[in-house]
Amino acid sequence: MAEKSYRDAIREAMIEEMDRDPNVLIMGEDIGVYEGTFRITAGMLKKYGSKRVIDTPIAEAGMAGTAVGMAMLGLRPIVEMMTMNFAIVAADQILNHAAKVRYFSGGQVDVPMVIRGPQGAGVQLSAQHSQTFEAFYGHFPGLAVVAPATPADAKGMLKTAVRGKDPVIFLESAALYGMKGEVPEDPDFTVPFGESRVAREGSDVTIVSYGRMLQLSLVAAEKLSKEEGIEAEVIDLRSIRPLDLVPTYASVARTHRAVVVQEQWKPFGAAAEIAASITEEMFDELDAPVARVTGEDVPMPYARNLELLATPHEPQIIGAVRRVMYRE
Amino acid sequence: MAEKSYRDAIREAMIEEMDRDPNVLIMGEDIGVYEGTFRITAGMLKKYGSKRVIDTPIAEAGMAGTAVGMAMLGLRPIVEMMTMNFAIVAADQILNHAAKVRYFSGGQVDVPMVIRGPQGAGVQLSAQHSQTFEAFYGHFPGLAVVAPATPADAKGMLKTAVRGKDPVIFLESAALYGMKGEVPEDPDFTVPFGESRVAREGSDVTIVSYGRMLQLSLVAAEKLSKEEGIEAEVIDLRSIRPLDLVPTYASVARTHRAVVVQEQWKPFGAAAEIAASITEEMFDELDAPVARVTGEDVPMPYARNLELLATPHEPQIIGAVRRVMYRE
Amino acid sequence: MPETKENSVSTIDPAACAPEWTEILKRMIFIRRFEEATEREFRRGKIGGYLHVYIGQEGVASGIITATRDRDVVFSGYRDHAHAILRGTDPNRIMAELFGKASGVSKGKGGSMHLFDVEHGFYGGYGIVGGHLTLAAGAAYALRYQGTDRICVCYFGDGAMNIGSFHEAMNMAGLWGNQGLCPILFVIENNGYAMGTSVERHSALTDLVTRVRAYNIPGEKVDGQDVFAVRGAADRVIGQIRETGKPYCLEAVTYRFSGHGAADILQPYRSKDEVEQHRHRDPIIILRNRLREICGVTDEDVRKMDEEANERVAAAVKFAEESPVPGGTELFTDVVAEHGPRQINQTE
Amino acid sequence: MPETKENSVSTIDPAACAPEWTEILKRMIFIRRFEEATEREFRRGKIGGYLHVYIGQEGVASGIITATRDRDVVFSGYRDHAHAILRGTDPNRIMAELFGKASGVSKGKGGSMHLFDVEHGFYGGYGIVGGHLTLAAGAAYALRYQGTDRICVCYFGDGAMNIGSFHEAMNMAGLWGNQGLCPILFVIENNGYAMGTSVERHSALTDLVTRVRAYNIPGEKVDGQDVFAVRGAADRVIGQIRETGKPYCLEAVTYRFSGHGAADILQPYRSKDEVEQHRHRDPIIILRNRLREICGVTDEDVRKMDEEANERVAAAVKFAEESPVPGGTELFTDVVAEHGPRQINQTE
Ligand SMILES: Cc1ncc(C[n+]2csc(CCOP(=O)(O)OP(=O)(O)O)c2C)c(N)n1
Ligand SMILES: Cc1ncc(C[n+]2csc(CCOP(=O)(O)OP(=O)(O)O)c2C)c(N)n1
Ligand SMILES: [Mg+2]
Ligand SMILES: [Mg+2]
Repeated sequence: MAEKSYRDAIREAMIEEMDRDPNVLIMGEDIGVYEGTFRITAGMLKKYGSKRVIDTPIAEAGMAGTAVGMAMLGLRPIVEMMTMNFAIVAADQILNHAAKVRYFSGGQVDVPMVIRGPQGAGVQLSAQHSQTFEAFYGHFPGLAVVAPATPADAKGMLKTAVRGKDPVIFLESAALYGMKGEVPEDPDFTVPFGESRVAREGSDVTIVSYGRMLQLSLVAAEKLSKEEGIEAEVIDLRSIRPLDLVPTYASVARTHRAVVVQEQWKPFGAAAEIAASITEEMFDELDAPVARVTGEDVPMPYARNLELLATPHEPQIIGAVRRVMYRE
Repeated sequence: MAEKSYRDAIREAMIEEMDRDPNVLIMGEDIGVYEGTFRITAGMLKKYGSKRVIDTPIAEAGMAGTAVGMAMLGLRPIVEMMTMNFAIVAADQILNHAAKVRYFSGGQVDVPMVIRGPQGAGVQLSAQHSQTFEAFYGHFPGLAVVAPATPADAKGMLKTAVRGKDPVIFLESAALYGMKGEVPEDPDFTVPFGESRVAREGSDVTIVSYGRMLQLSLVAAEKLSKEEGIEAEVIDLRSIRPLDLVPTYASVARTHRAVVVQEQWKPFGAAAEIAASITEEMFDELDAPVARVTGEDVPMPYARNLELLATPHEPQIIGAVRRVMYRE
Repeated sequence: MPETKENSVSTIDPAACAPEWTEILKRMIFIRRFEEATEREFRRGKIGGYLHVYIGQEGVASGIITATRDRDVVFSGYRDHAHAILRGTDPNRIMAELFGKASGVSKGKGGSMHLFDVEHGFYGGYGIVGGHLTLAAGAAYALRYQGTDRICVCYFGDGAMNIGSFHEAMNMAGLWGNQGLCPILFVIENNGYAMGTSVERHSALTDLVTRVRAYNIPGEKVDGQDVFAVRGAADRVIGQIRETGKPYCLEAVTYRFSGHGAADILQPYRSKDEVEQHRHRDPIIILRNRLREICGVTDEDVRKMDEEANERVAAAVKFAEESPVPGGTELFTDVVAEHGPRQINQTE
Repeated sequence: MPETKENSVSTIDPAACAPEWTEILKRMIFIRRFEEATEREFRRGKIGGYLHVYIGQEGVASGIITATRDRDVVFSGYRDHAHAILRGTDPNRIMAELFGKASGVSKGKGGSMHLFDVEHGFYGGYGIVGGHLTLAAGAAYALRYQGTDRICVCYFGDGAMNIGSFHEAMNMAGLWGNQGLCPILFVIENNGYAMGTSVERHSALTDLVTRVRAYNIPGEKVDGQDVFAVRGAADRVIGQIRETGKPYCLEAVTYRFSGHGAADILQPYRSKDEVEQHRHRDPIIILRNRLREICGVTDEDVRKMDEEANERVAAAVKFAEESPVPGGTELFTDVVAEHGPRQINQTE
């Protein structure tokens, strides 16, 4: 084990996989000469050359689409989206091609590709640059969608993504890039998709989240413990598709209360699926309706004070916990 | 009142609005010379000329984006997507521009535009051509998203859309185009957004749906009534965003059971939001978890027998009703 | 760099009476009969969904795909039957696909728009106009990346040239081509119309092949109804692509005799007369006449080819008809690798 | 057709010493000082998000926007401060927007990338590269549709030329232009780089303005550092666009002296030397020197302009600083018309 940042975990996963398998390559805007807007790929052009570290034009559909073609022919491209907001431009190539070509070819091709990049709000990038995309991608069969919350998961899940046979939407959080955590050294350390984990044990209420919101949930849980004696169990979903709610169900069977935390807009957001599934499966165990903590239902404003109001923070999580515990 | 098809209702709404307001124009692929793939726009090029009935190249992003610009300058464009599947290509222009420009301009522009076209499965168009998009668009603030289920609503809601100030995603169903129904003659007949309606009264269970699935739900409700003596109340949501669940809540307060029906994939689908919202609001009234009836979680296959298996039909609705009534 | 010189393309002189020309005529006739049968079976309700046939355009795919090698790869749009046939895909399995049968090339999951036969280098079969162009450019990159001298051929219509993904694919192919890393032949199948919209009405500049100069991609126009011309150009430029790793674009000027799709009955966008005019330039008749004049192919030879084609097509229809539909569990396979995982919390 | 001949554009002879040239110099100096202040305020933490300044490129927007009329409309990307300033937007309100204040042009909701001032014909301010091009083409169509002789000017970078929406916008503009229905001036602000990717590395064909010929749109290159040249070209082509309703494209070759954005510190993609070289062609100095040589503008005149600019900018910073932040309820306004409806089932 070694202490590493989320950024370095991602970077190392790519380097190790490129060293291991010559079919792995990376492509994206300004990942080479510029060294990456978040410096995840710094030095990689020098190390691997321009055939394996491809600086692309500003052409997200082109990036995603060519990656599909490469993957169908046996390569394992990793596409870096400068931010995931720009991948909307590539929606057709991702949702209608990457996700479906295995199916409509009757299983004749693998599509081992990864689309990765940061998402989320928090540094005043305003409406077009501050979105999260779990529900957007999670709806589409044929994709895997993951949102690691820790450096270890970032590394282990990226390796799983690169080694797989299907297109993976790998949702990072710019706000987590600097976060440190223990990461196993084993170059074959991988974290499977579709296995959520208990990030914090507790018996009073279950908080379900992923990605950056998971970290926020953990902070809220500590506060609840210290200030109100409420012990929250916090579940880290890790994958959005496939979605593993079995540990969540087990937890709710003990706590009888659940809160789901997501950053994006409430309507038709990821928390809706999670809440609906929990209710379907654990209805008789629930002592309160599953609560959702979400961002406000508005395009992200630029002004700092408004952005703070638009995004969920610990107090909202704590408020929701109180609500499901009828402590208001 | 006059009996009219869903197709003619849409067509008439466009014609009446074009006659009323010279700023209304329509654009799309093959809507003019070709007269429309579903013949909704037949004859309109001759009537209004090529300045108001614009045959576009195959360029959905271009269509949606130029419509945004037209709308910002005071026109009221109606964009026909040959099918809504192709609008994925325009996702950025719709989700990041049409939906947000009012907000990030601080309210300096109206964006009165409509994107309309058929969606849904049923005639073996396979994976890339058979999707529905309620959850896809419903997630994004700044848009209105509607899915009328009857000719009257198709006409009245399209008029509301054309006369409004915001971008509207108008989801039609090719399978409904031939369906007939009573449509008011008043040229100012409009149906507001955000007002759902009770399509069938009943006291045993509440079925919630919209668009083509609403019609399916009504058929299922009749069967349930005849064959099992179960009286289902059927709610037609009409709008997805804004979403009006007040009549649903009122219904559930009486029936204590709800089934939500949607055509598309279950995970992160529209029914998740509806079920989660019902549960949040009416938890204490519910005698069973809200059930979801959805399509199978696979890209749409071509083969007729598989397509039938992939899409929801009356038996699934009836099965879900039995389940929430513990009659299995 | 791959060794390309030693096993360069076997070209055939368009002026010579090589036996291959007879073979090409045979294939073109077969495609015609096959497509006519699909139209018939569509009317009979045996084929569902959208059906776009290649009737009138046979010279384009035939002139080019016969110039490719077994290990080359081909991408097409939804008007893809001919491309698959020419790559050597079993017609039985194509017809079965159109019938939605388990024995179809794509197991009945794809249908007419999504034929696939990776074993024969046919990589589909796509329904979103222009959507496959980026895929093809990526595939071409992969072929060079892996050090092979295989090339990629990508077909698309005149209408597809106006969508954003065309532009992005072309620029990336041009850039990669500048480094010798994109051995791809882009083939514009310019049949004069995007559905009902004629080229002048959908393209600001109607000289289509000149548009690709914006991406530093060289190109030329070729008469798509004259398979001699197409094949001659293909032999020349495919050799060059294979050698240089640079993209090239052929605009094949052609015409579709049938409607855009099976539902395009009225065809208000063109006159009967216009179609009649173009029928005078039927690529099959042009080839037949030339082989008759120059190479002594007789009417009897052609009649035989026709007969054989009809028999083969009838066999394909029979095969398709008699094949079973896919089993219900097929619904859930091929969504992701290894038949799973499905959503873990999926109820049903 | 609108009456265009009678009130044609007032052109200024680039060779003459019209007082307008002094005015242009003033504005360019003001923009430079304004942008320097924004970089300062960004470092002070007063400005958040992304900040892309126009330093080095002032000649481009200045030469063109001063040739437009009050009722014309302008679209830009995210490097948009200069465009707003030149359209006549109150600098106080621009700076306030960057500070995220209620008095900002976009009420503090847009920030640097989304300046808007519809009253002055400035229609934004967009953050997705190339995303606004289609909007601008549609706006141009609307202007003709309404029978006016207003025109639209649309700015974008060299890097934006590779995204699909560029292509779709251009082809549609070309098609509509063929009918005289798209009075738009497309301005490529070719500063040599898309972020850290130089033109040769992002465009297969580096002669950018020739790329628009693929859409039947005429164009020409102009030295963006020489505002005389820019303005001369603008006067000529804007008149022509207004008259014909046809699009035109200017490639202004320019250079940005600052980093791509405020975070672009290292600039590994270019050498200090290269930047130094280009500083010799500072558009402000070029204009100043010419006005000094030909028109007798003195150093003292320029010093005064500088001083005035500094004062005006300081006032803008003060205004921004002292303005209140938006009220919390502003979060929910402007999502849709008339402050609502919010989701009816929204809790809390
Ligand atoms: C993105 C997209 N928009 C629209 C369609 C509907 N559509 C299918 S084929 C077609 C015309 C294509 O014309 P062209 O590219 O010239 O090919 P052709 O059919 O003539 O072979 C259209 C508009 C589609 N499939 N995809
Ligand atoms: C679709 C999209 N992809 C990527 C980005 C990130 N990005 C912002 S500016 C930029 C470079 C644009 O270069 P250019 O068009 O030349 O304009 P310049 O910044 O030089 O003025 C990039 C890649 C974006 N905003 N939108
Ligand atoms: Mg065509
Ligand atoms: Mg640039």
